[in-house]
Amino acid sequence: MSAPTSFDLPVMVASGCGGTGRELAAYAQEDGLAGIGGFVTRTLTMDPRAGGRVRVEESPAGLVRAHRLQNPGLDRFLMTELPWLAQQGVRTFVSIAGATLAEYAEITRRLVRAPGVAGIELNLAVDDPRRLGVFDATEPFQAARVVTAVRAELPVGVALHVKLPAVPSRIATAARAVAEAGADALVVGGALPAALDNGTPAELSGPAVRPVALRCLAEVRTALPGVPLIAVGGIATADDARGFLSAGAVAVQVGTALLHDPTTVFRIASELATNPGDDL
Amino acid sequence: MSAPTSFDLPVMVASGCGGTGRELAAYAQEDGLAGIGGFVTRTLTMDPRAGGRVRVEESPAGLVRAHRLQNPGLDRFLMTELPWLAQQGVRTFVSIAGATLAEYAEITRRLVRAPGVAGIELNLAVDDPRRLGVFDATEPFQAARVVTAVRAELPVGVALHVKLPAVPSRIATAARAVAEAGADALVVGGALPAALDNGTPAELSGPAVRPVALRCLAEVRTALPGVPLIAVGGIATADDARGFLSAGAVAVQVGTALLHDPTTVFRIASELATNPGDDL
Amino acid sequence: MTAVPMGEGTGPLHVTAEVLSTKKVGAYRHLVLAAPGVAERFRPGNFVAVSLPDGAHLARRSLWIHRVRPTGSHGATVELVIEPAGVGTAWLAALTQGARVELTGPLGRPFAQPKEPVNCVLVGEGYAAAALFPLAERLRERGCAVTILLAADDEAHVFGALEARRTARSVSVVTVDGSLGAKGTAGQALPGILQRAEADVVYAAGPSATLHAVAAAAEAHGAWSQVALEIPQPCGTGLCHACIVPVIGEDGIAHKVRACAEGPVFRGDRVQWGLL
Amino acid sequence: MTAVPMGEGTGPLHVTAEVLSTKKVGAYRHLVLAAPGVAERFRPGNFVAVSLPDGAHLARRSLWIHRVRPTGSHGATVELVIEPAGVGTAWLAALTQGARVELTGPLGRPFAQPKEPVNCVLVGEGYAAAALFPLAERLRERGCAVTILLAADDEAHVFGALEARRTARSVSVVTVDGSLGAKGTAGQALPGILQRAEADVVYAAGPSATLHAVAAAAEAHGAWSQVALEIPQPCGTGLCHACIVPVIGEDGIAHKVRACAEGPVFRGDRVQWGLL
Ligand SMILES: Cc1cc2nc3c(=O)[nH]c(=O)nc-3n(C[C@H](O)[C@H](O)[C@H](O)COP(=O)(O)OP(=O)(O)OC[C@H]3O[C@@H](n4cnc5c(N)ncnc54)[C@H](O)[C@@H]3O)c2cc1C
Ligand SMILES: Cc1cc2nc3c(=O)[nH]c(=O)nc-3n(C[C@H](O)[C@H](O)[C@H](O)COP(=O)(O)OP(=O)(O)OC[C@H]3O[C@@H](n4cnc5c(N)ncnc54)[C@H](O)[C@@H]3O)c2cc1C
Ligand SMILES: Cc1cc2nc3c(=O)[nH]c(=O)nc-3n(C[C@H](O)[C@H](O)[C@H](O)COP(=O)(O)O)c2cc1C
Ligand SMILES: Cc1cc2nc3c(=O)[nH]c(=O)nc-3n(C[C@H](O)[C@H](O)[C@H](O)COP(=O)(O)O)c2cc1C
Ligand code: FES
Ligand code: FES
Repeated sequence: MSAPTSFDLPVMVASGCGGTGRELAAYAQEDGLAGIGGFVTRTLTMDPRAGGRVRVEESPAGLVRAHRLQNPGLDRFLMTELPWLAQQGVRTFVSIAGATLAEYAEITRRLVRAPGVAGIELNLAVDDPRRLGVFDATEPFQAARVVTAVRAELPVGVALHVKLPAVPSRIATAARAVAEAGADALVVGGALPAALDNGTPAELSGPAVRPVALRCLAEVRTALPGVPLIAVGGIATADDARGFLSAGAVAVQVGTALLHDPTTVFRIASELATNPGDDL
Repeated sequence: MSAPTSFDLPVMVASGCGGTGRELAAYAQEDGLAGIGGFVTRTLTMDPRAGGRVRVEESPAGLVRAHRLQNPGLDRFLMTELPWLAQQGVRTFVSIAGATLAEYAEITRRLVRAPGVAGIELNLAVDDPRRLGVFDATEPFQAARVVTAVRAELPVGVALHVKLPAVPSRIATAARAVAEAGADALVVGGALPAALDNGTPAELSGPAVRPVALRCLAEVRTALPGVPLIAVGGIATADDARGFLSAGAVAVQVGTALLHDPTTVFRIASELATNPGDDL
Repeated sequence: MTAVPMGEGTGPLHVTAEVLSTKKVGAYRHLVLAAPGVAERFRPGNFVAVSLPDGAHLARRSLWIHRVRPTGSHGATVELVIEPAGVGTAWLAALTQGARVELTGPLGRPFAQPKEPVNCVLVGEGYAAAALFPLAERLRERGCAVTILLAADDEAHVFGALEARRTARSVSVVTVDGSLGAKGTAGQALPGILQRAEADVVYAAGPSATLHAVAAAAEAHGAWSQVALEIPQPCGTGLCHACIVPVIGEDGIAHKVRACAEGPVFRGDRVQWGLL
Repeated sequence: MTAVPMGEGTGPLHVTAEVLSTKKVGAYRHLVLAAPGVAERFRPGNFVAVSLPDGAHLARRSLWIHRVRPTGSHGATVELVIEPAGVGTAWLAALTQGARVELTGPLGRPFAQPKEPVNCVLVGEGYAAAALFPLAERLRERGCAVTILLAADDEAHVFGALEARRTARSVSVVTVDGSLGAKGTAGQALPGILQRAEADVVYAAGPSATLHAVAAAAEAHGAWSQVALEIPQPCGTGLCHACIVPVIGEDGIAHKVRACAEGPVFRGDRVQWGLL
């Protein structure tokens, strides 16, 4: 396992919560988006997924989102989004999901040929992958196979982060499998499988889920003390971030909080830079 | 499968959220606690569990609770709590957890000898059962074994409800196993494994978890359209209750909302009686 | 038409605004806010996204900027028109002087304005009419002939009838119940008005059904239309991709774009109304 | 001592109270509330549990009832003394006249009062002193000699010094910084006061450490003590079992009881202070 990512800037934008980057940059401080630890794109698939609009409802202290992996597809991303991010010097992590192991490898090959990719975030946390036509990595050995397939295509210097489903009772086992298969860091926490008011499958995110994310972190931290962990789920203040960092995360991602206030990620980053907290 | 419970009063008190019953009765309407669909006790074990205090922290729109199954044990419950509930005519469902199948059977035998038990709610949703010294029913076939063991001890007229872990990706399989083993109704939704700020394992409840409970209900409803389902998780208003009932639950349980306002369960019950909603 | 791109120094800001005054206007609440920098960057058709402060509601509430005005003491102010409809708008409507409001703005692509002095018809339904007044002023400054059609369910929901008469050459009002102006809807009244005004361009703000009718009437008349769409916008800032509008691009190809970022103002003939 | 059981018609109520007035008192905010029925059922040592209305904070906020008073127009009123310390107390402290507050009360077992006219010392630290004033009045009515000791970090946090002088035969004040009264803590001052007062019973309200010191001093002196404990109370109503206090029961056996339901007033010699 190599660990090409440095986490000296420990605050990142969570997958799918920063638009194409351009919109968020309007709220950045001097260094722009390049001034924070990283920008994770929304999850990309080989082909575009229109799949209706992302439907978002409010729930108490959370947002519930039915999405069907809506994204412009790899080509359009490489053409219209990545170049701007690269030009701005953003540490871009491209989140991906594939239908097969071969597709995962193919997406990776094409991504690492483009300049400006700091790393790949494998989204193995897709809720109900079969329904969405994505390779089912729910079982740890299948998750490990995806990691192996992608790892084989990665040149030195491009990091491999793996986002795991936020199921506390199972996350440690999944974490071990993907770490052994060669992940550089694990993204733990994240949205929870939920439903819109009308019953449509959806994902719950925001401060409501924070205690679950903290538990996910604790489970993996205990099982695998040596593996770098990136925490995500409900982080909205510098204190929240400090809580996850002192619980053993090397970095945190900020998602839903940005929808409520687009300056959050920049404020947290600069507050942490000024005052990292007791334990850090 | 027999179905001795009638759900014409579709609102119950969730396990552990109504004190011993006496405290809650102060806020009831004319009929007292007997006027609602049921009162589920906190989970009882054969022996008392002192295990430190229940520690409760606030999280956004939720409460996080580290509990270690604190309870007075079966004897003390039978002596000091059940008689009052029986005398008041409360439809009491006793929530239980056991260390072994034999203990489950023994607890059941002793409970059904006492007057006033309308049903048993098997708590198979204990977070991290091994740590708490409880029979590990995480695997569906183990859950089914508990149901079989308890079912064998139950006379006609005492209902068997089974509370399942709120893991949307696995709940349908667990539900099928316990339904086939003889559960009369399933309790779906409930608290989520989480952590206190300091990392201690705990459970998240309250409105924050409602969209997850709704998903759990949808998953089981789709897989097992014929099985009576009791929904729990984040219900705080009559509209919330109507949402779960129109999504296919036969009844709902109200928990954390009672801590915020002890009249909630009675208000929801009377609002539903007056105006059950479009689909009912 | 000139598209107005968002350049450096003209992008949106996230600020804590202060309520300077608040008054009832028919069924609505009219708020004047000190929102440093937001007014200065405003163009007609922009909106603000407000954050609720309770910790329980995370989605933003989008509101048209009704007017900006330079004032002595507070820099320029921003004015909003609120129809209390749910928790967020009720909260806004109940704010008193001195209250603080977190908001982001100005957001969205503004109305494209004609280079030549042409005949313009502006159609506003309910509170959304508020978005058209700053546009009407700019158009008048450019020498355009401005006709305004205000529509609503009833008199209390007609916004800005008096103000319209000060700005526009001609003003019509329609209400569904006939309590003010002619009885009817914007869609029913529009074809006649377009003809009388010899309209070259139609601008509209209101519910989607009305905008669809406006776009159709404009097309039938042979005028350009620019419609300001209200699609639920959880973030309002382009981050969440939840406010998708299906459009036909300049290239003739169907795209899905974000109402808050690529809109909320669209050419009426580009929106795929049937797929909305 | 008479224990005061909660019988029919004397149990707690859940009501929407209205703020009648609010004023600053030193470091605290003093609220007068119209809370129908709550005042009528009050006994000294009771508290109320307040619900925050924002939807994000679910745990109750417990507050001692400082005083109840019959008034003309609103029935009896309930008075609270708030130290702004976090989100809930800051919200309460900022409420203005006419605001509504959901609360449950009166809650908890009150102070047990002596049947005979005995010598009583009342020790109150910070805002918690507020809980002792109605008790002082009842004791005086029963012919008890009442001595009051008020303690705090500094002058601004001493509550009720003036009022104490109206009620008690003798009043002492101690502050940690010496800004009012003698310099020191309640624990330091108490032994001397107990002797001078020839105390038979000691009542106390304040932080646990102070209550522990009070209980120890009372025991050393040979007096009964009754302490009003503040344990975090998520519900305040006995429902959640999260406010556990380890005590030795009348039977000599260790029990875990709920502060809000079996307390918050306990006999000082029954509390297992080391396990708190
Ligand atoms: C670009 C734009 C401009 C707007 N300008 C104005 C204005 O100037 N004055 C005004 O009164 N209203 C305006 N609205 C509508 C206003 O944003 C919604 O009525 C408001 O968000 C509803 O929030 P609520 O909390 O009051 O209602 P709730 O029903 O409690 O809101 C629940 C959720 O649904 C969303 N939502 C509900 N209705 C709408 C709606 N019609 N449009 C968008 N989101 C909705 C809310 O944002 C929130 O997420 C505008 C909407 C858009 C998109
Ligand atoms: C029986 C009793 C009577 C009280 N009487 C008064 C009074 O008359 N005046 C007064 O100002 N305060 C009183 N308190 C303390 C008051 O309840 C807490 O300061 C308050 O709950 C803190 O809430 P917050 O939102 O301001 O602080 P936060 O720190 O934001 O509260 C966070 C959480 O911790 C709990 N909490 C924090 N501090 C305490 C504490 N010291 N005791 C109990 N729970 C706490 C809160 O209930 C909440 O769940 C009393 C406490 C108890 C138990
Ligand atoms: C609007 C939105 C879009 C998201 N899109 C993605 C996505 O494409 N891929 C992914 O892995 N996670 C996605 N997520 C999940 C977030 O990356 C994050 O894991 C989750 O929301 C929990 O963090 P938060 O509570 O800070 O939002 C999305 C979340 C939101 C709110
Ligand atoms: C204070 C408290 C105690 C609880 N105790 C138990 C328990 O003993 N057994 C159990 O099965 N669930 C217990 N629960 C979980 C509730 O029964 C319920 O399933 C969960 O809280 C979700 O519902 P809610 O959001 O309405 O609270 C407890 C919850 C709370 C808040
Ligand atoms: S509302 Fe979030 S992208 Fe438009
Ligand atoms: S605070 Fe809930 S039982 Fe005491």
